[in-house]
Amino acid sequence: MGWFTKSKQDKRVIKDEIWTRCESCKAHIFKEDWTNNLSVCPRCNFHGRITAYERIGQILDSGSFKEINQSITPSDPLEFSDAKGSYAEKVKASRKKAGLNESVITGTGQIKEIPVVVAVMDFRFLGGSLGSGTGEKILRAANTAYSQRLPYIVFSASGGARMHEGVLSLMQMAKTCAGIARLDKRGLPYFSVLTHPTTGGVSASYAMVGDINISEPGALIGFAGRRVIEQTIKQKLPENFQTAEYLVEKGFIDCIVQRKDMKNTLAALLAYYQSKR
Amino acid sequence: MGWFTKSKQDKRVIKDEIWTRCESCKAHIFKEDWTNNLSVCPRCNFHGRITAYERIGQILDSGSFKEINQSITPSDPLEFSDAKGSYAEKVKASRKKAGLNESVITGTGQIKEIPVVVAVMDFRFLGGSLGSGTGEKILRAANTAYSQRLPYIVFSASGGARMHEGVLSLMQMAKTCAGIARLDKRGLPYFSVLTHPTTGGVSASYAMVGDINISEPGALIGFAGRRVIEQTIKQKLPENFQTAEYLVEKGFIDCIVQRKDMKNTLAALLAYYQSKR
Amino acid sequence: MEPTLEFEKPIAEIEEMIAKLKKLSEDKKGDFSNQIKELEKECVEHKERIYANLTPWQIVQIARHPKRPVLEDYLSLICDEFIELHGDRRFADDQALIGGFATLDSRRVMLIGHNKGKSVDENIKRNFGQARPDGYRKALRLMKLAEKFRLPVITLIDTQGAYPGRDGEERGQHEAIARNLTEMARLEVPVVACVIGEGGSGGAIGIGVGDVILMLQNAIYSVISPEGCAAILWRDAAKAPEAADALKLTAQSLHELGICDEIIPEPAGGAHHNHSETVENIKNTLVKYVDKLSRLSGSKLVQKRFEKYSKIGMFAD
Amino acid sequence: MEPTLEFEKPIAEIEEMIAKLKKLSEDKKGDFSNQIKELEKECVEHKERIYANLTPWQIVQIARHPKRPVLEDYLSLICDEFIELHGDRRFADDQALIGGFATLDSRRVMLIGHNKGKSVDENIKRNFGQARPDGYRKALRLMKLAEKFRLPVITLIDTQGAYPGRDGEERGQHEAIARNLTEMARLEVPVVACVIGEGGSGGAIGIGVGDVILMLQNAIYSVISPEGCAAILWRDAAKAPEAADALKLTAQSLHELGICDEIIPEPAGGAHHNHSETVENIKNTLVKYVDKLSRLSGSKLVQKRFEKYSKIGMFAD
Ligand SMILES: [Zn+2]
Ligand SMILES: [Zn+2]
Repeated sequence: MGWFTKSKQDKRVIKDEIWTRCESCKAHIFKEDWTNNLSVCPRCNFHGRITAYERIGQILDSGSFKEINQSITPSDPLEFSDAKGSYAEKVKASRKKAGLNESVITGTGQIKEIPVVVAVMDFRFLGGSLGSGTGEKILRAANTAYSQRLPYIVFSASGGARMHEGVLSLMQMAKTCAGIARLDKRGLPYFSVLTHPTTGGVSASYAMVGDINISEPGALIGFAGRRVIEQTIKQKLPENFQTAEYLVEKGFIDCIVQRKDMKNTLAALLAYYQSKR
Repeated sequence: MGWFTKSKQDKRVIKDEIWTRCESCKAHIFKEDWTNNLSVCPRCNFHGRITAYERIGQILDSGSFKEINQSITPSDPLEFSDAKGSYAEKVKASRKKAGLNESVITGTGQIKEIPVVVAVMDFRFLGGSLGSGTGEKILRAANTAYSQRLPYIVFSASGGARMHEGVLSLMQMAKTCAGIARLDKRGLPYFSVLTHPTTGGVSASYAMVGDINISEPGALIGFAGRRVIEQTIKQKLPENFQTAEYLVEKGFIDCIVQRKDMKNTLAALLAYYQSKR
Repeated sequence: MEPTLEFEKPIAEIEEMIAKLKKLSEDKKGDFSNQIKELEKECVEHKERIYANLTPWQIVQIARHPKRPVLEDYLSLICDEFIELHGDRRFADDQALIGGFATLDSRRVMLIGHNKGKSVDENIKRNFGQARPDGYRKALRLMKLAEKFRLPVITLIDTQGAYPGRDGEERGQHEAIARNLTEMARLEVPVVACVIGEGGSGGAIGIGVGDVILMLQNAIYSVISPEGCAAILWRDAAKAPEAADALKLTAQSLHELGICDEIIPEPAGGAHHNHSETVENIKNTLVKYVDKLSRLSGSKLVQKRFEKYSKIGMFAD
Repeated sequence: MEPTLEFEKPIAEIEEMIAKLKKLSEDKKGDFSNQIKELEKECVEHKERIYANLTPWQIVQIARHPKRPVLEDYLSLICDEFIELHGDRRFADDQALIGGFATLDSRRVMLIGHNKGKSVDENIKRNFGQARPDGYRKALRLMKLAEKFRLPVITLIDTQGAYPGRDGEERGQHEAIARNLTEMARLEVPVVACVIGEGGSGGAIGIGVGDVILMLQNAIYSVISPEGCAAILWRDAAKAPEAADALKLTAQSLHELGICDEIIPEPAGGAHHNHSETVENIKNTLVKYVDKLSRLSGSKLVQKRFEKYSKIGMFAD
């Protein structure tokens, strides 16, 4: 029986199963093509969000990843509730939906046989927000790199601080940067890869102080929100404001790398660090 | 016999002897008033040029100055001649007119009993240009500060590099900065006082890298000449472009200090360095 | 006291009545000494009741009170000397965030702080204490200068937040704050951070990485303004009082969370009721910590600061 | 070879005649082999005479020749890999002065250079290799990164000078260059500086503080452009040839003055006559010095660099 006879409701279900709609150009792409293309739109090269484990699969040598501190998960230090419910419930829902305990996955692994420590944020977990657990994991991973004298690579994807943890969230900015400062003191390389989107408190802490700051094409990177800025200056902002390309122009990003080239580029950059060790 | 009976020629001579004309507001000021006011115009506060020894007299404790490397004077490494004559002749004339051997005077002394090393440029000697001898004296004075672990203070007044010594002059920019870098490495303070005018190669070397950059009111400070810039951009520049006040706004000068307060301010600043030694 | 906060109106009314009765007494219009005595007693009771039970939202209003002392007051009242040092040596001298050499009770330090104005004109020049990247870069330059001169650093925090304008964003507000967080973590001199009014998110912490974090009693420190939080999570900015409550942004809450090391007392009703008392308290506390921290070596300070921040955060494991 | 320099015209004329005769021979219009042989001999003699006795002003013209290889040529011809790193982390990414990781003959280095364009469009984007403060600050950032990664730094100098515009002045062209001079003096990795075309005053030395200073045979290095010098000292820009002579700006003169450590030979008539030969020469020389300097410790390099610059200058005492 052909699918034309199905109800409208059913058609949409099937459509969602086999098509992905590009967030940027709105084109409908076969889900298989989308996935085979590393979740990059084959039409407009928009680099779609991917999960932390997908990212790790794309970057690290197969089978080399060893996760650390997997069990760290938010407590609810402020017993925070808002109009839409409690933080505790949100965490529960996010853990279930994303299958993650926090907004970042950390561990050790290899990139073309070069051992590294990585932290990879996952936007699905509370919008990649910077909670106490996130900060703790990013610092602990930095400490692993520090004690094992390994390069550290952080992939950011975040809406910013996690309001539900109040100033504890804000303090994670200083806490994570303290870890980065210690790596630098020991001469260890720290690469920051800013993916779509990296904003607010994450852009204003560890994501922006890489020895090398890398981004993916079209990624949104900014401190203040576009609407807040437009309200402040009472003017429209340029179309490409806060894109990775704009940040290269303004001097804050070293290079924009296509997702398909990311592993090779990281390996090439690491080789410059390795050459004199 | 009253001076009304004198010839016009004679009158001008007397006028020049008793009046000074302010370079900025064009007012005629009694020479005695001008001098008593530290060569600062009592009408418009223009800080006129003064000689290196006058400056030393204003800044250092009476009798504390011990000059070093006084005999260094230009040779003529390029055997340079232009339409108006030879460099050698110009040097000879400048030595005679200014009574100096080079465009900078260096030595040790005390500011309110705090021992310091100073270098004071004198615009009368070839426009305070940066020759090999100038660079040598500024570096040697830095080395004295380095080996005796003393603060170093340089008063600049210069039209820039000394063309007649070609690339040798240009290289003095790197040579002097190498001396400053060594002081910083040893934690020794270096204060740069930029006086009217400090331009070109001197502004782009030791004059601009003070731990603290100080200037006098209204001093002209710039890298490229105003006319060159106007030719480049085909626009008029703002009136206060390249003034000390403008440079404070743009972030390059820590503070503007009146000449009458300079000694006290330097002593106050030095006290912050001294407090933990 | 002008302008009066909403919750202070009962007190203001009683004080006004007392004043009127006193005037009548002076003018020999009768003897009101008993009434005055009773009203004064009532006033004290009112004050105790109101000021002892301030809600977080009321404290937010005190922290933002237009008569609350600002940086300039502290500079003139706690410093024997202040020599302002200008500029980031890159782009500008941001007057929203200033710094310089200062002497407190014969201690020489580098003092840096957000520079709110006391009038409209001042606030325009100082951008209401909302600094641009140039301000944060100047602050870092001065901290590095302090490190070279081995001087303790004191930062006085009082800002709604970093300036959210186009030019700030283009010159890297994120980079400037991130750089400060990184460099302050390894500054080999004592750093005493003190929130004197509003501690507004990234703009506050951008000069706030200290060996100790102090807060005036009615200062606030928050990851987002209550209004901003209410607009996002309650979809209604008018719910700011609820957000202020939920965000745990008072000195008391931050002390309980282990972030604020010491609360500096203010006069009843807030610093704006008595500048000189506030100023005396803050000066003594700053000097106490400067002295205490100055006994530690640079590397020890950095190590302890790292440990301090390592411990901040609450999570399950 | 287009365009031809004035003093090369006799050569060009002979070469044109030779070409015509060869064409006639090919078209079987007669046997001109003797004439061709003689003309070729004459051409070689002409070249030897002209190129062996180039005046400083003629060398200036070669150094500025529009077909002379620029940074891009070297990047593609001497580097096995080049990964450009952008931005000063403050304000902009200046395309007039670029840098990045590069691999030469399996040596990994940080390569930084002025970026003249090869076309009008490129030159507009790259501002004719005249960098703004942002360019010098980017260069410094990359040098500090090289120091952290322990990589040698190679700088290729080719600029009329730092950009003399309003915005460059406002953002501190002087400060940026002065800072580079100061920081390069204490960079604890090898620094090989090489003038490949024009070494124009502050804009050149702003990336030019090296353990060795190399110059291509027809490169120039000057405190001021000959035109600028003539305008000031001769009050006539047309006296540039005289000024070029007086300024001693050729590689040969700089070698005699003890500033240029080694002259890298170019093909007869200049690098524009044969890119690949030039490129081979420069690559071998750079690699030689990278290897030689890499044997020294960081502190030894800094000490020797200080001594090298301490000695530059001639004066009477
Ligand atoms: Zn698309
Ligand atoms: Zn005047």
